[in-house]
Amino acid sequence: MINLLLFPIIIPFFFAIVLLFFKEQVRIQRILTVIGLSASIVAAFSLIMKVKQDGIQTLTLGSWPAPFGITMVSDMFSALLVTSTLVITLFVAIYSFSSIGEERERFFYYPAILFMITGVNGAFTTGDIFNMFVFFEVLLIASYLLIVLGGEKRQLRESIKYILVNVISSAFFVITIAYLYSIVGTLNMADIGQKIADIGQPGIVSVIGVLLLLVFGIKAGIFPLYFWMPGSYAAPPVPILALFGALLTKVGVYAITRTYTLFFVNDLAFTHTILMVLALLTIVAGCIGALAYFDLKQIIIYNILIAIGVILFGVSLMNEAGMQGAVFYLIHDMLIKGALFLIIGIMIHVTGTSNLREMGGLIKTHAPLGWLFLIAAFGLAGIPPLSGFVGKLLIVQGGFEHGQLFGTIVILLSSLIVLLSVIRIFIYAFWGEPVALQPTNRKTYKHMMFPTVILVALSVLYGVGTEWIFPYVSDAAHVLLDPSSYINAVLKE
Amino acid sequence: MELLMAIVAGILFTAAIYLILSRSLIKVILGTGLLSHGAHLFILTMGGLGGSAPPVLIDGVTEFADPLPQALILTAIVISFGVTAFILVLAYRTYAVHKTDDLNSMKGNDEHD
Amino acid sequence: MEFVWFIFLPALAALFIPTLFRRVAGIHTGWFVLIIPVVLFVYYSTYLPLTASGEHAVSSFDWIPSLGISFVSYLDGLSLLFTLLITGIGALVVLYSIFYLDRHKEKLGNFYVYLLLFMTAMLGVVQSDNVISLYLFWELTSISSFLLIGYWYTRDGSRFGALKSMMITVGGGLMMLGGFVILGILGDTYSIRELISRLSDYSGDPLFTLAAVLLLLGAFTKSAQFPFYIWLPDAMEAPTPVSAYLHSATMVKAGLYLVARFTPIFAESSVWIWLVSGIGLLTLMWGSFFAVKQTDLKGILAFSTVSQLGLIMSLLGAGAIAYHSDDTLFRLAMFAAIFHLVNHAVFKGSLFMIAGIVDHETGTRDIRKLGGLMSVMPISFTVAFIGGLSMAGIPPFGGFLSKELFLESMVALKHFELFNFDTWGILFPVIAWLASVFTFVYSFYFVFKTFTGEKKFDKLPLKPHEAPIGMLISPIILAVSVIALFFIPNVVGKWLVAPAVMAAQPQLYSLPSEAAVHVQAWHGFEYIPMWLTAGVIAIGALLFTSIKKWQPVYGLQPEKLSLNALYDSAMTFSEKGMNKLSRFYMNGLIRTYLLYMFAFFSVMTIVVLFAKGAFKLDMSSLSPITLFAVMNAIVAILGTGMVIMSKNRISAIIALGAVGYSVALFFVLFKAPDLALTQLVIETISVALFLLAFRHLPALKTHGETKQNKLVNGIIAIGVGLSVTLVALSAHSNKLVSSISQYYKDTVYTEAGGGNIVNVILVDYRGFDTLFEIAVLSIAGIAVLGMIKLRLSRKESDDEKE
Amino acid sequence: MKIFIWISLIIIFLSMLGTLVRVFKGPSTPDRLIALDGIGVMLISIIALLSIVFDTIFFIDVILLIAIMSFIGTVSFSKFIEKGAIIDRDTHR
Amino acid sequence: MTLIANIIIALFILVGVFFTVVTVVGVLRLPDVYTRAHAASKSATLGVLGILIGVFLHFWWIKGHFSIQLLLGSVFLFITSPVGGHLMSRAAYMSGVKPTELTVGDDLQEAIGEQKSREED
Amino acid sequence: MKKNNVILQTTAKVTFFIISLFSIHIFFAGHFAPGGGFVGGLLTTGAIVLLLLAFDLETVQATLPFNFTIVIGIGLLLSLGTAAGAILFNVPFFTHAFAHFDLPLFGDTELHTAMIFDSGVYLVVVGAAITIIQSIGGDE
Repeated sequence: MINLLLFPIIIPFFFAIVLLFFKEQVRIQRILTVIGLSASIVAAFSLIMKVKQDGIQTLTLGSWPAPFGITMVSDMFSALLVTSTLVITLFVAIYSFSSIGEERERFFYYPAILFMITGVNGAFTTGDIFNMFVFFEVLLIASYLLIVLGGEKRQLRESIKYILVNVISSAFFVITIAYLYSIVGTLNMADIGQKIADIGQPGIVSVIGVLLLLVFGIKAGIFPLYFWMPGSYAAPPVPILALFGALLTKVGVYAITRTYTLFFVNDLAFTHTILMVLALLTIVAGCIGALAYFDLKQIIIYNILIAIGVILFGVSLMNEAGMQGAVFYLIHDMLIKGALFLIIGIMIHVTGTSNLREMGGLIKTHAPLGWLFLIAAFGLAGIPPLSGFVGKLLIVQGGFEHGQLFGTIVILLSSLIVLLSVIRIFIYAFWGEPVALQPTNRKTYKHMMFPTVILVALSVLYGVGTEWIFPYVSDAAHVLLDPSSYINAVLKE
Repeated sequence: MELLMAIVAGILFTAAIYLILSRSLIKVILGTGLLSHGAHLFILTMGGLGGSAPPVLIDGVTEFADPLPQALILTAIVISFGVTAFILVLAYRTYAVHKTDDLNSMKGNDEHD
Repeated sequence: MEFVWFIFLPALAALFIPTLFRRVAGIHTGWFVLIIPVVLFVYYSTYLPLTASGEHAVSSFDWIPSLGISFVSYLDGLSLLFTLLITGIGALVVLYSIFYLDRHKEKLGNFYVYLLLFMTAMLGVVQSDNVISLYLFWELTSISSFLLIGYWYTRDGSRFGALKSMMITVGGGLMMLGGFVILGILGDTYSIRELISRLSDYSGDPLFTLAAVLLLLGAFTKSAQFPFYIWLPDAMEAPTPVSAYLHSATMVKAGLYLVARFTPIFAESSVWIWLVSGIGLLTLMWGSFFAVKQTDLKGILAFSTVSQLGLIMSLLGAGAIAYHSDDTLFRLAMFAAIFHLVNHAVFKGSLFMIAGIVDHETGTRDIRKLGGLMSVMPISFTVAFIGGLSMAGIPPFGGFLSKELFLESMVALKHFELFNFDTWGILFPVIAWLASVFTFVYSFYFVFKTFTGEKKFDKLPLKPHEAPIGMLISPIILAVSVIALFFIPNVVGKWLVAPAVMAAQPQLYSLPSEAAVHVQAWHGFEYIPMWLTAGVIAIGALLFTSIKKWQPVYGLQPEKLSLNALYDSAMTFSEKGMNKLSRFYMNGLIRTYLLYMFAFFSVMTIVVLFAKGAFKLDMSSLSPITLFAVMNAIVAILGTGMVIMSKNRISAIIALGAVGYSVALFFVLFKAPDLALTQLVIETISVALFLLAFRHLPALKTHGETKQNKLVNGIIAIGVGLSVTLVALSAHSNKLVSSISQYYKDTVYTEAGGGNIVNVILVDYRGFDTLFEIAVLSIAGIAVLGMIKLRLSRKESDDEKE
Repeated sequence: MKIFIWISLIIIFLSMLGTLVRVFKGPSTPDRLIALDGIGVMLISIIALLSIVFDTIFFIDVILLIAIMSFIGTVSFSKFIEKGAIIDRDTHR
Repeated sequence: MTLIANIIIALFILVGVFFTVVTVVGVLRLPDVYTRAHAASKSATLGVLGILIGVFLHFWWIKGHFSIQLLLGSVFLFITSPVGGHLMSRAAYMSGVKPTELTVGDDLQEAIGEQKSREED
Repeated sequence: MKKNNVILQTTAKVTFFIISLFSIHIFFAGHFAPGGGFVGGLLTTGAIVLLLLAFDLETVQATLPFNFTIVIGIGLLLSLGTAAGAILFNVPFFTHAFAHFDLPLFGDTELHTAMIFDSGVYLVVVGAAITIIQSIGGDE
């Protein structure tokens, strides 16, 4: 099965296409979605096993030799991300059954999700910079569909911002690829890495590094390119928000990580310092936002920023602990953000508002939800033994090893702000005098709880079971730190 | 030639961004149109403009223009077509719902309670 | 069986509590809970002989061995002492709570779950040898404390106090984690024992001091040292059993434990010694002084706890000096610290319980409303009297002994000549003495204002009477212990204190008996502390009797300058200030956001371009300029200008179309027929789409854009245009590697079976791109369909009309 | 012959620029449209002549294409100017 | 032979260029939309046809390539160009662009008026 | 006012066929000369747009009774299927195969799986573009 690494991309794609034929049959769509995602998950897991066993998997599409055709590369980093993406999507899809509403389901909600996953997984897997652009476009246009689906007033307004920003970033992405092509004459990422190393990364390549950082930074939401994000992400319904928050920004982070560990590794003092400074500023910006709002969605959205800052800080350190931490934290953040968004979705469903000031005393009526939220919140803040801890520990360790004392302490303090922001949700929404609630359907509530609980449980397991996961993370970090292994696997030298 | 083309593409970019920054939704869309033109020209330019024949095999011709950027542009063109169509519809739907095409009146910072 | 699992016993038991609470309604859930600490207390007591002989027991289980993180139960003198305090006082507190909390009114299920979680956490903190798992339990104590303080979650004060305590202690914990990580890096291990044994390898490292400071931040926040103590008074919103347990006897001692535990490592550092002893003393003074200001019974106790913790902290600091001085007096300090720690746990526990009883039976804790309770609550009074006098350091109670040791150590500090102590050392005994005076005052204030004096029963919410016997059992047991400590100090010293001292200073002793100090009440007349104590009693009594006269002094401190106000304003700033700040730049306008982005983009690009000296213009590699291209360029630029200038949308579209066509012509000129074809068709269809959509769009309006805005837009746009052009030129001039395209030219016919290279690239070499590019198109198609057909906002607007 | 073609090309190009003036000046939209149509036609001429200059047949498709496209463009513009809607749902209504 | 061919080709192209120039003069100088439309659609068509035929002949005679597309293009232009002109003029009229002062009569006005009144009946 | 579109409609009918023919030509030319699925599909779209311009949505819908969303699906399946066919032979995804045949009518003809892929592209382009245009045109 040399095509194994393609399956997590192709299967969702196939099912997305098939779903187009069942536009009106919502039930069939749901079933097919679950089948498709489950099949992809199986493929993704076997891919992880395969990578663990045999090292980096590559596939040159169309049997063309490496730099000429498009190469798909699955190292542990991308395999892990692909798998977590699929897992989160599965639960979000199940969550959607009871929360998104049939109208949306009939208008290509599930195909759009599957298309988006195709794009996300493709971006994670591809070994070709232009192909990455294409996958970015796939996931973007699918996300455009999702963000605007339903055409509510606020959605439309925010979609314009979202789309505008992304169109611009795509344009810049394309021209940056063009610049890169002009200099190194190739599109294959391994080949680019090799050639940049050969020519010793002249200044112009560093410029391109910065450009790429900006391009991907728009998607990842780093400072000062994140401004569009809080408003736009808050517009669509919660399941979509969960997917965006958990996955889309991570694609940007992945791209930055990949390029900054494969291409621009010959002038670390310059490129990675910029990355580090921006990462720290992102954390600060995220902290400000996370404290500034009394809106559930906003608080969690700003927490995405903080997480991204933390991850990129880990990446910028370029040492083992930092990288392991970044990889670990990245996957943690995908899981926990997905879970948190689903939880606040339930809270919004129950209370009918996302304004914290209008909530209160939910613990009395919805105790399990409260405890679930608290666990997720502590996980987010990196309280051990939950999932956020080990990643942060490693990043902190890497930071100190790197001698970056100030930045590392900012990272530590950011945890406190994260905790404050989410505990505030807990205190306002779950504690306090209960407010009168609209009667809601208990059954829907239960149906929404089911995937949420599993996702939280997974994140807890991810934290507690670090020892099982760690070898994989370690492998991923290893490849990231040693670009030659990636290059060799692709170019088969 | 590349010098000239880079400047032309740069001007397209400048104009596009100027339009995108304006308040009228329609102008913004026009801007995105120009933006993609500029981007495509950039790709073409960066591939080198010195090709002496189209990259199609024909007897007796051995020097071609670089085909790869062309293929990339083709992909990019189609993608921007899809996106443009989408934005257009989005724009008029927004106009229909918001009753204005003034981006300044679509502030939406209501989260700042 | 590995005894590391016993740490988790309470947490495991907690799993069953909610069920028990719901199913077994007839019996107070506390009775089931009580079993746990009792069993544990008994179990751990069996290790006493082991530690008393200077040995230790270890049991561990690996959590993340790859990172060297494991759960270790390391029982030596120090950890066993704490373990017994936790389980022993825990048992008493649970017993007390059974009578304090009503099983019908209260959510006992939650309460005991939190309490048991806390017990696990605390056991973990004191028994962990691995710093990471220590940190884990440390945060768990913060969390369970948060939940317990917020137990009555509908009260504003509870929520406020819970958040405050959590923020401060977790924040400190995070800093401590930083310290741990540094230690881990320096010593290449997370095990405390190994860190101690490898000390010489890394103690000179510049990061060593930072680690010490970070660690102390953790200890100081947890142990409510100045200026972090502010959370403790607010934590008194917790049910009284919780205050007794967490906020006086155990959790707040975690910081002390930490300092004691890490003394063998950081005693090297002068910063450590100064900070620990200095901050400790400051806290002692501060806490004891402000305790008299309080009017809430638990508030007084909270401040007294703060001051007592400061006392022990300063002793620990002095104890660290033992590493630098052979003076046996400094060895005394560590002993005194541990001994006072035990004393404090016992007497403060009893006092809290009495405060709870008073609250429970009279309905108020406001000392201004209380008085003369002695007549109706004689047993409570007796207990309070014993505890209070022990706290004041008056014989014949345990507190007296340790207080004397404390004064002795502080006097000794005066003579210490390292680290500039010879200059400042004199301050130590002076402050210590002053603080002792105030300690005396607040102890009396607490006991006698409540129980003696004028009876004001009519002002009380409830009619006061003696508490039920069940509630009194625990305080009585503690009160008896207080007395016992005075009479058998050396037994306690031998079994508990000396092993702990040895564990805290392992390099100094090889056997616990060497660490033991013979404690005695009477040293003779040459003994300075004796005279100091006498002075304390004399001045203290004077101050207490004249308390009405000088208490208004406290009013002089403006409320705004207090640390609490600082915290409050920080919290307000974090809500309102951040909101304001965020509002300032997040104005919801896409233009603003884009301006930030573009400005950043162009500045960044240009700066980097020139900073890296990357700008280069290589004229030699340019291809020749052709006339048509120039003309076409003019057309394109004119068209572009027209798009910007046009006043109506049709001409704008025409101009856009013209630009599109000129781009197509460029494609023709630069030998790209496929592109030209595609561009032409797409341009036309796009124009048709624009026209289609215009039916639904308004005419072009400028919306009164100001000149200034336009100017800014223009500048930014030019900046971006300039930067992309400059980069393009430099990139072109840096063609360093030849392109891979030659391969396509070579293989297109033979291997791909085609002639049009571009098309073959599209469907074969890079067919994958194409596959997903048409996917993009498809999604755009269905997206448009969905957007037009699905209109949930229509309902919305209908609602508005209605 | 080459020179002749070049000269023709330049003349046509200049004509195109001249027509472009009309596009700018207007004054009415149909004026611009007509001019644009003219430009399309001239573009065809240019590309036809360029094919001779470049000595390639691969641009000939472009010629037909421009013809088609400019027709479609013209029709849609005129319909838009005439009615404001270029595609009717149902002519019989 | 080639010379003759070239001369014929050049002739066609010359005609084409001539009409193109006429077009541009017309478009620039004529007074109103309708007259300009007239210039644009007719002479431009002629111009392009001339050039297309020239080019067609060039490829046929000189290069030996019989290009159907070029012929098809000519035919297509021949069909559509007048229609386009018609549509544009109509659009101009309907959108209310006034003809020049020199216009003698306006038949369409009456026709539309008649039609309107018929519809109103 | 009744619309007088006879001239346009007649022309449209004629040109529709010219354009369609041309688009098919362009589509098949793709592998050796400029053209291919994209342009072919877009041209066909152009032809249909012309019909839409000349007539109206309903008439065109009656003439070309396809659900264009389904066309998109079929096109995508076709393309994906061609590419995924390689999986069956356990060669890398997207590996094409081609061979030359001597067909009676066409002479030496190259049959290439890329052609099937390209026809998928063609269908998708037509489907998507028409879906978009129909939706916008049909929007009130």
